[in-house]
Amino acid sequence: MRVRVLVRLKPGILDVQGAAVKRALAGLGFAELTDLRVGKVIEVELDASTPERARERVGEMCRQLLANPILEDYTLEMVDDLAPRGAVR
Amino acid sequence: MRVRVLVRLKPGILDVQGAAVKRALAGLGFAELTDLRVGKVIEVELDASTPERARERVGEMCRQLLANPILEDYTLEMVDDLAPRGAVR
Amino acid sequence: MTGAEPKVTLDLARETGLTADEYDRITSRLGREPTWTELGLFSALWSEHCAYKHSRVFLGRLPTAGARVLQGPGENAGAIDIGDGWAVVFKMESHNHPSFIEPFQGAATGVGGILRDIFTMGARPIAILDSLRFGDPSDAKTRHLVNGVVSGISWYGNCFGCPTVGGEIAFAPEYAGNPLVNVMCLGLVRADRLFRARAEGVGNPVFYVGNKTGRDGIHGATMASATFDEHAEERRPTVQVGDPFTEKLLLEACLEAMATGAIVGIQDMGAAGLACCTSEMPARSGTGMDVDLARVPQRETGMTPYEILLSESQERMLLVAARGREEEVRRIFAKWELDAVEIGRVTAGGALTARLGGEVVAHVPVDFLADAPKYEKPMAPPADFAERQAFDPLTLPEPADYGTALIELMGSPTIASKEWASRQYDQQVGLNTLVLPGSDAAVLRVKGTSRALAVSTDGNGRQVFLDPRRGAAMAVAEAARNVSCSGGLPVGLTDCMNFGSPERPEILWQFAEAIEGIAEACRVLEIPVVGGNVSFYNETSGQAILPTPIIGVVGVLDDAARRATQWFKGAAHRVALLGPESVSLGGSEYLWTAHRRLAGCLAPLDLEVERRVQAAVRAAVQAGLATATHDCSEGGLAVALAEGSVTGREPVGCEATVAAGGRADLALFGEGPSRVVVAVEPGRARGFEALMAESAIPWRWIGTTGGDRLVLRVGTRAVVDVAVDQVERAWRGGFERHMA
Amino acid sequence: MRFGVVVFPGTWSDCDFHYVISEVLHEPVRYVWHRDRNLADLDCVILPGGFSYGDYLRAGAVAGKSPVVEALQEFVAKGGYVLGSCNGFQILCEARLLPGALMRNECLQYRCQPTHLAVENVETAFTRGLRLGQVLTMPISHGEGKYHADPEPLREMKERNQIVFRYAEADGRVTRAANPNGSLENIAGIVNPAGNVLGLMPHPERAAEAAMGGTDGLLLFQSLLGSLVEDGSFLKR
Ligand SMILES: Nc1ncnc2c1ncn2[C@@H]1O[C@H](COP(=O)(O)OP(=O)(O)O)[C@@H](O)[C@H]1O
Ligand SMILES: [Mg+2]
Repeated sequence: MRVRVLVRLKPGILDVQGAAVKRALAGLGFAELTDLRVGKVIEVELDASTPERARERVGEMCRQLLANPILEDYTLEMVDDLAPRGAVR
Repeated sequence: MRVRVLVRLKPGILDVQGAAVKRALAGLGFAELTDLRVGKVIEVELDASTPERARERVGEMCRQLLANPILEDYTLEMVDDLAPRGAVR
Repeated sequence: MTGAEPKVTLDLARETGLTADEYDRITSRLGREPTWTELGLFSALWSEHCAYKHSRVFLGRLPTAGARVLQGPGENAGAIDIGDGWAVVFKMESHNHPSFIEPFQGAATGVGGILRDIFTMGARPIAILDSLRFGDPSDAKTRHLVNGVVSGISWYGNCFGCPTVGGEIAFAPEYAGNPLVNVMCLGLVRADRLFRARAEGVGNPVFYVGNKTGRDGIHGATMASATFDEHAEERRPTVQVGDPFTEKLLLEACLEAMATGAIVGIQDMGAAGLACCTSEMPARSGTGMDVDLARVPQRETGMTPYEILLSESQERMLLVAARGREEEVRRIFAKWELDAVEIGRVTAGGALTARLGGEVVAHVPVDFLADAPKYEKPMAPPADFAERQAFDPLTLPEPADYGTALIELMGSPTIASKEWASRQYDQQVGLNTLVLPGSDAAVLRVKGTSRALAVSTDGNGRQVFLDPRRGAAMAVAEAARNVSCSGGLPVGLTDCMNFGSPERPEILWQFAEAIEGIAEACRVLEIPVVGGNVSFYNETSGQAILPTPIIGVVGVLDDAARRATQWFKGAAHRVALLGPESVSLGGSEYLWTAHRRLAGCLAPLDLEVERRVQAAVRAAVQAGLATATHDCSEGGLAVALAEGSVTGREPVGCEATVAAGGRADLALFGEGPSRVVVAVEPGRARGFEALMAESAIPWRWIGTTGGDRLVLRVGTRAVVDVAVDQVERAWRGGFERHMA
Repeated sequence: MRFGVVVFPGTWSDCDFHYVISEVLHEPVRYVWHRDRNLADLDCVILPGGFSYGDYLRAGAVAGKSPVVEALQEFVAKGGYVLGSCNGFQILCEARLLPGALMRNECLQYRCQPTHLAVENVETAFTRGLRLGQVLTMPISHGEGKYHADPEPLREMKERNQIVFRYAEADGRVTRAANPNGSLENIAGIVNPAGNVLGLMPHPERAAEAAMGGTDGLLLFQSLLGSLVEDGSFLKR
């Protein structure tokens, strides 16, 4: 079972990475850019009897370790296949 | 227009951070974990006339800056709303 | 005034941390109820953290004058003249509460704050030292804190580009619920180019520079003025995030702007942010300030005046420029890609007027804001004070094997090598670090001169707990001794006073006694206090930390080449012990490590002897007579000798007679002030003897370096005889073992 | 020989290189602002250490796109010398002036410590004064110094003798224990095929005075200064 966790800074917390990347892209001429935020994606593969169970366990991992509740929110997404689909190499 | 970029280490490149997180989770008793990889999610908001155009420009951002092709793959996903849906706080 | 804001009442004032008396004082001076925004100003500026309400009456006892003092307490940092037209600017700050809530960002922003204190004075930061206290490292929660704090300091300091050259990490269970993160920073500036946090010149423009303002850290100052309890979690959203890259740009832009002469005064927006700057700067200058909060660069939408004034977003400064030179200032900040926005003017009349567009949201006299009430609360020694002191450690059994006891002590987390931390810090950027972390003090050269600076931080909470006055004086003596051992003349001191709640009589007593001890030591050792910080309310659910004053001493070496380090350099050097005989196991590291006891009396401290011993060590180093100098601190003489043997690149054995007789544990591991181990090349022994005779201090030869064993005798009995390799392994791996 | 030291927002070894070149080597040197494209007056451009643009995306990524680095392409093509140390090495890789990439240290921590470097190529302008197998001591100070190249480029690099320094023991043995950051095959420094662009993670400027703990870093500069003398006569100095 594969679960994708997106960990992002909570709204209102200064995203130093995002701000710097945004500035850099603007400098490269991407004037149409209005906002950019950087977060983490954690792709988890685990044995679980049902998708619900998988989601539950990964949620537990987030609470215990993957996300820092003081700074970050997280969302879970179930994915069939974590191999980068249409990945550009 | 909102585009989500997932940047991940290419297959075959050792994901040291992912391995460390995996070890830590195993230590916390998550024995069902079989694999874990850590990447970046970059959420871009831009002015563009069409979704195709947005995708094209963000692709250009990836090639120019957001991903290093020696180490990383990237995938683009169009999203209606980048505000964390069902975020856990 | 803004209609949507809450109506201010006494109950609301109480919720923001003000007392009924304080609220009375505000309404009677203003002649009306304060607005919601004004209430915010008072609650922040009259918080313990900003206003030193409980400590001010005591801090006045510290000696702050001296021929070299260019700036004493009261500014962003103190400054000392070091000769050749240079001044060293330094200060220490705590970031204990934020680091407990979010160790990485809490420690990182602690580094950011102290760096800004230094460069607002016009000085370029050259070194950071971090003094850390944690609970027992065998506890996973503590390891998480250590990891987070060290990597936060590493990230911020390294990215900014200031080397971390020293500090300490010590462990005691009393810090488990409230770790200490104290950071000291030093900078260099031409002595005639010091800047101050002043708002002079009515009509001069007021600029906001640096990062945009968000809602982060609102009420940080109030948080630092409250103890932790089960509700600590709820206060979490106030955590700030550091941005060392912007800070680096801010440094370069500020120094560049200062060099043009267009800057009149400048202050860092630290605790209580804009509120603090817009009231303290004019209060120091007898002026006022009129600012439009709508012009403040904001990261979030819909911020209220209250939030804009109290935000503790990082990497921001307020500066007053000379009228007519606004363009120059804007141009320099733009070059460094930073916001510099004129938000108001310096005014006459002594009031802070804050507007939001056209509307006045606060109008209060700055002298009133800056002059919080002072308290003289009741104090009393703790009930078990005499009982703890009455304990005689010699009623405990001796160790079965002294070699094993020494090895255990060398591997105990407090004494073991802290390389695990220091190698995560850049130690050399700036090309000044002559002595890297690992010796008694760090030594930094001053380029373009023959001089160097030596700096050390010290503080032993166990000793202060057992005897606050003597323990605090010992901390001063030790920090100064570390500097003297390196060859530096101590010239200035900063402190960070970490205590529990001052509203408890026994804590306030500890604090008052500690201040007396520091004052007395500074007077005799002739070291002025030029800055410091008080951190109260370091307790969780009623359990206070050990009272922990951390002392940072800066010294000057006139000749940078005449310096010393603590490790033995080769075989057949003679080893001398300088200083008194008297030591005690009371409060010692050994008593804790071997017996888990914190009790007993401290050894006596004779400050006059301390002064002479330090002068003698400096004279020996300056005359080139010493190949190694090391003070005896935690672990006593045995640990000092073992450290001499194993802390250098190559271990060097040693054989010494530590006492004529008596209990070996006392002789080996007893701790006492004013004691220094010195190694001398055999050919220099006569010269050294002559110098010691002149110095009129107690001293004796105790042994010789060489071989691959550490042999320590009491009388003729070799109580310790161990391979130095084994000692080295214990010391190198002792701390890392916990962190792996 | 005229040196230029590039300053990006966030660079911090700029002053140190400037100091060593002017105060220790007594050679002419100026700072080059990151927006500056004019390098015509320079013989050697230094890309120093630091955290350009905070290194918030990837170390060196943003600086790799800066005007001065774009101008370097032509400068290098014309035979100008470039030395990138630490963040400078990362920038050179990001700009494709050197092959490969630098990743987060395998220990996932920053490392500031002395290292020993075994010299594997003495044909470059920067190493002409050295002996093959000579061991230099220089400190590192970085969080992202683990060198990576794919097998094919790595094979080419070896074929062209592009590996200049490897982390080693004090006696020159290249061992796993001597590798401070998990770098591929202990690689610490590489050169471009033409031999005029050197990138290395260690800090030669921190090993340029005895008081700072060693002078091995100076050897790179002395080799370079000698390179200007066609017959290599500096070697006999
Ligand atoms: N947190 C730290 N950061 C940097 N250096 C440290 C740290 N902790 C200890 N050190 C260094 O390790 C050495 C020994 O520390 P310590 O035992 O506290 O010294 P002392 O007994 O002289 O006070 C000192 O050089 C000190 O600067
Ligand atoms: Mg010491």
